Amino acid sequence: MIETVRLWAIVVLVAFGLFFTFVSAVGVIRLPDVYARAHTASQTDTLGAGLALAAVALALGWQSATIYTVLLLFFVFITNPTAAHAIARSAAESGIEPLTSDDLEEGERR
Amino acid sequence: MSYQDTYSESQVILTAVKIIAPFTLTYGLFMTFHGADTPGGSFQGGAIIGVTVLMLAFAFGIEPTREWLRNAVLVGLVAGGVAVFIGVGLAAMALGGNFLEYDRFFEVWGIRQKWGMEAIEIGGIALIVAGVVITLFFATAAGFTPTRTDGRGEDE
Amino acid sequence: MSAVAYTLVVFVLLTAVATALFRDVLSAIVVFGAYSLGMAILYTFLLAPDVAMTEAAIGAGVTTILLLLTIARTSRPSSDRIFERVNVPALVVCGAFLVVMLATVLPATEAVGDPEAIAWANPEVTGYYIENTYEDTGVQNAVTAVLAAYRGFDTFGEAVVVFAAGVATLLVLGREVFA
Amino acid sequence: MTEAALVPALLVVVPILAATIPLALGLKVDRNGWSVAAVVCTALFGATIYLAAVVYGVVGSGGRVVHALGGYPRQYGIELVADELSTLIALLVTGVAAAVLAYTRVGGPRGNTFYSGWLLLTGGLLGLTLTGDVFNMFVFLEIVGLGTYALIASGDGPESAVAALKYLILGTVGASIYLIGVGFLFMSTGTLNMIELSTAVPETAGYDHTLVRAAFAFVFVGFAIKVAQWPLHTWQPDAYQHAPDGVTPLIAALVSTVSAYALGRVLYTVFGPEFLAVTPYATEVIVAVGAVSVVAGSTLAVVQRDVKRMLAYSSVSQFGLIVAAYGLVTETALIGAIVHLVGHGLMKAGLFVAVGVVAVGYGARRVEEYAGLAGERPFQAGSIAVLLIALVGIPPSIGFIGKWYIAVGAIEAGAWIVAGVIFLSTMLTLAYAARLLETMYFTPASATDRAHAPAGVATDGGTPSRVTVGMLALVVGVAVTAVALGFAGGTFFELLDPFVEEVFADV
Amino acid sequence: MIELLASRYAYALMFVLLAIGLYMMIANENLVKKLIGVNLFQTAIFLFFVAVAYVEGGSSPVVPADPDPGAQLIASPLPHVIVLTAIVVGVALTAVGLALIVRIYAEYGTLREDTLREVRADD
Amino acid sequence: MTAELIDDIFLGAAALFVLLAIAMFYRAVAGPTTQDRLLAVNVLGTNTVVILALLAAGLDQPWFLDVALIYALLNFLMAVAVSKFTVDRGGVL
Repeated sequence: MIETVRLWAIVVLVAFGLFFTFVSAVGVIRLPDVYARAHTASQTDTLGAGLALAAVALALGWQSATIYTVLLLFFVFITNPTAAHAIARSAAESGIEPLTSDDLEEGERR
Repeated sequence: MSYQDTYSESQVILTAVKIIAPFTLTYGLFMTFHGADTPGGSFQGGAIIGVTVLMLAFAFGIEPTREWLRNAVLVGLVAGGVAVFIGVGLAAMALGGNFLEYDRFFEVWGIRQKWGMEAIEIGGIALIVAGVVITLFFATAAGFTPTRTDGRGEDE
Repeated sequence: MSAVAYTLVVFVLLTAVATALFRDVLSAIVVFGAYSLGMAILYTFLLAPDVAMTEAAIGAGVTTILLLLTIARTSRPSSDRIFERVNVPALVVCGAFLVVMLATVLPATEAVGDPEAIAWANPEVTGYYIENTYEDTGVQNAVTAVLAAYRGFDTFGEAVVVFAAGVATLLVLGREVFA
Repeated sequence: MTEAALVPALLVVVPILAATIPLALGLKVDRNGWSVAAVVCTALFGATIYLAAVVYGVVGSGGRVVHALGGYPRQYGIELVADELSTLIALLVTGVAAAVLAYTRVGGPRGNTFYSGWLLLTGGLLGLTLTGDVFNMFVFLEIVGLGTYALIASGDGPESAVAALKYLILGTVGASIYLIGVGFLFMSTGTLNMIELSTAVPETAGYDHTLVRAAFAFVFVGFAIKVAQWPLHTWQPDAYQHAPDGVTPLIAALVSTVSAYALGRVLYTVFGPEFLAVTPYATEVIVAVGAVSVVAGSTLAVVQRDVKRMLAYSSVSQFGLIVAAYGLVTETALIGAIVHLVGHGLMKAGLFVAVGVVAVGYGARRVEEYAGLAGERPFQAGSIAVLLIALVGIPPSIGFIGKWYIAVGAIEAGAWIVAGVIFLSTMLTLAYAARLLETMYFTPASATDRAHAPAGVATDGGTPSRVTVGMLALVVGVAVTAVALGFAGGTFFELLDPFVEEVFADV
Repeated sequence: MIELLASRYAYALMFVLLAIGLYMMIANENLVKKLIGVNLFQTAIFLFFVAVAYVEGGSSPVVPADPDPGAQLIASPLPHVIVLTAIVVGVALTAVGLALIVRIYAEYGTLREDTLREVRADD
Repeated sequence: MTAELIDDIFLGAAALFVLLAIAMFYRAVAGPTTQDRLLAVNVLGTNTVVILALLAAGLDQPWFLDVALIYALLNFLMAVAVSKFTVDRGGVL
């Protein structure tokens, strides 16, 4: 019984993780400029990673490996937004203009 | 240095590095000391320790970090590492064995083979690697000043 | 099981081709970072966590940083073209090399992961390491045991190479001190 | 466990340990590097002489000396092997490394890191010479490579950096290709030790196994780059020409020599003469590569104007001769190849030191600038003349013995093409040697415009302005040795005979 | 053919990567990219060794204190050691190469081999 | 039975994550600016952490998490480095 619940929990967590990563992939591919992409990268992807890592923690049970997964989650939560910030800052420094609604009216200029 | 490295990093990156760097250092040390029974070892550990210093250099500026790390420390790390490694090997030879024959330590001093291996891993490779990674970084960052007067390399 | 391996192979191939074709050096370095990621996963999948760790520490840490530092110290060619023009003679040479290798050497290799493969099942060497590591040296990680005990001299050479790299860099850049 | 068995390990380890001393002392004392290097290299030379005495049976019964590192048997561990062949090469390495220091004391780069690099290179060369394990050989190949790139780039001219990078890329590719060969060997046999491989290749894999043949091909191509065989030789002229004058003798005499030795070691100890005999096209390809290199190298040497570059191309052709001799697979040719290896190393060391001395004292670097050298500097001109004549292969000289044995081997094997190539190469060598000799002895100094300012060779700002007695003694000493060894042909044959007998035992 | 590729994917990938690395070294004029090509070439060899060590369904070479360790399916440790050493060697070479490139740029002001050739011809 | 099923789920998920990585790699190739490429590779790094964790669970090799941890710690270095050089050199890089 408890095994079945665990199995389904894992399946659901992995599925959600995949889904959010998929969303972030779509975002990275489809969004129009670097700032918008940085946005999806730092948030959706972190969430997807978190869910998948939770599934791994559940599967491995309460071993020391679970501590690793929690640590992983913690570090991903810190480093991912930092990296996104660094990239956005670098983009701003090198003079990349954010895409505004005016630009959109001129047409697709990705 | 050909450019003034006085610019300090943005608050976000500074904070993130402040949080991450202790963990990186600890993890590098953990890996160095724990290589015998789990994957990972002194080389990886030493590289991570070295990279921690690079991380700090990015956050706090390359020039301040260089001043903070004195030359003697790095020379000591690298030369000391090589000396420890060879010293362990030669000690085995002095005890009548071959180079790096840890069995000798066990037979003569009762030290388990494992500790001989740990000595060269931790005292030797980890020190060398950490020292050299830092050296490579600072040496490349400092660049090269041509001695010729017609050198065209005044970048900046 | 092997689905992971095949997708990884595709990923690594794509990153490698992209690295080769980018004209812009910075982009090539960034994509090479992705290549290193793919390689590390592949090493992990092939049961070599030690190697993958080294690749991770080196690929994400040392090599990339040094490459970036180098182009920060030098220049970045400004160019309109993103991709290199394909060099046909070189492509022909490399393609011929590839075809010859795939046609001759590849069929002679053993299947990946074959438990009967000589290199793996050789009782003289590999089997000996697996059998006797713990007994001889008292460590559980066979890689560490082989690295530090059985083939300690290789590791000595490795340490010397690292040391030599430090000395060589100082000599090349005309410095006498380490920092 | 005899004392002699400790010597191989000490030979490799001590220079590397000593390489840390200049750096560590550099914190307190300036300019200590030369003294450390001189003491260590001399001690190494002494230790190698002792080892040679043991191996060749002057002390005790003779025979190979084996150091099992870590005390593990050779299947699982790594061995250092000093046999009749590797001891000879080790003697050359330590001797030249110690002798060339006589030049660098005043003439060469003087930084502490430079001597660290020097000692690392010496240690790497000794390791490459003594190791009995194919993968360990790769590691030492790369240590040697790193040391060489560093020493080449220690020159202060910008060209030296370009030359070093060119060598770095090609050398790394060469070593990597060698590593692929090692990988194939490992895959088909499961072992890495050379002696184990020599039995495992025919028994576990078989000589006709595709992987073994591929391994052979990769190993050969890898070494062909390292030994600078045409058309993969392009790094060598640049590297020799642009390295500092104190470094060129060392790398010209040792780096490619030891790589060529390693090629011979892998060809004859790992694969064995039988493999070469039964594999189709193996010997043909080796001989062809060697022969083409002989012709191409000599021809290119004739058209060069810069003396260092001319001698570098001459190296390409001489190594071609050695590789061709490997491909003949006869006992005499193998002995000839080894003798020529040692002799060429010696002669090139002397020639490059002499070129450095001339550059310091006479300010000449190009062939036409050597005009009138014989009148003004009789000792230098005389030594260069003797060494050039030895290089051409006129008896009595070590150059003659090597070529003689190779030629005899070629005739034994019925390879008339090789015999013809040897003759042709002698003629071409004579052509470029004669050009230099003629300029030195018969062209008056005033005939050409010569820049009288001595060329700068030191990296640390100090331009050496004088030719010391040590430099001259070194040049003259090498010239005398090259001639004296010309009378020792029979001795070489006897010394190397046990090794060659063993190699050809199965055939 | 497909079957061959499927069962020997790692070796096939190695050959392709070798070819790509070779191509980068021959065709690219930029020195940094040449060096990246050298790196790629080397990683291909590492992959080869790791694949040689791999055994399907085995575990990583951490041998537990077991009475009969030989009975387990464990990836061979020897190639891993070789690769570890070779990776370190590769990094060392890359670092020295980059230092050389920094110096070449400082002296000549270019990183492209064709321009470099012209500049050197002028000197 | 369930253990094997779970392993298969994890391995399958890992393969799907690699597929997503391939999709994201499109941005690394196409991205008009360097920052786009950097961003794509950064996302790939996060993805790698996840794939390694999934492989650890799927192949029952908890050691693999160590590799993932290294990436989690060091992944942002490249982004920080590029950002640093951009700012230091006034947007040259």
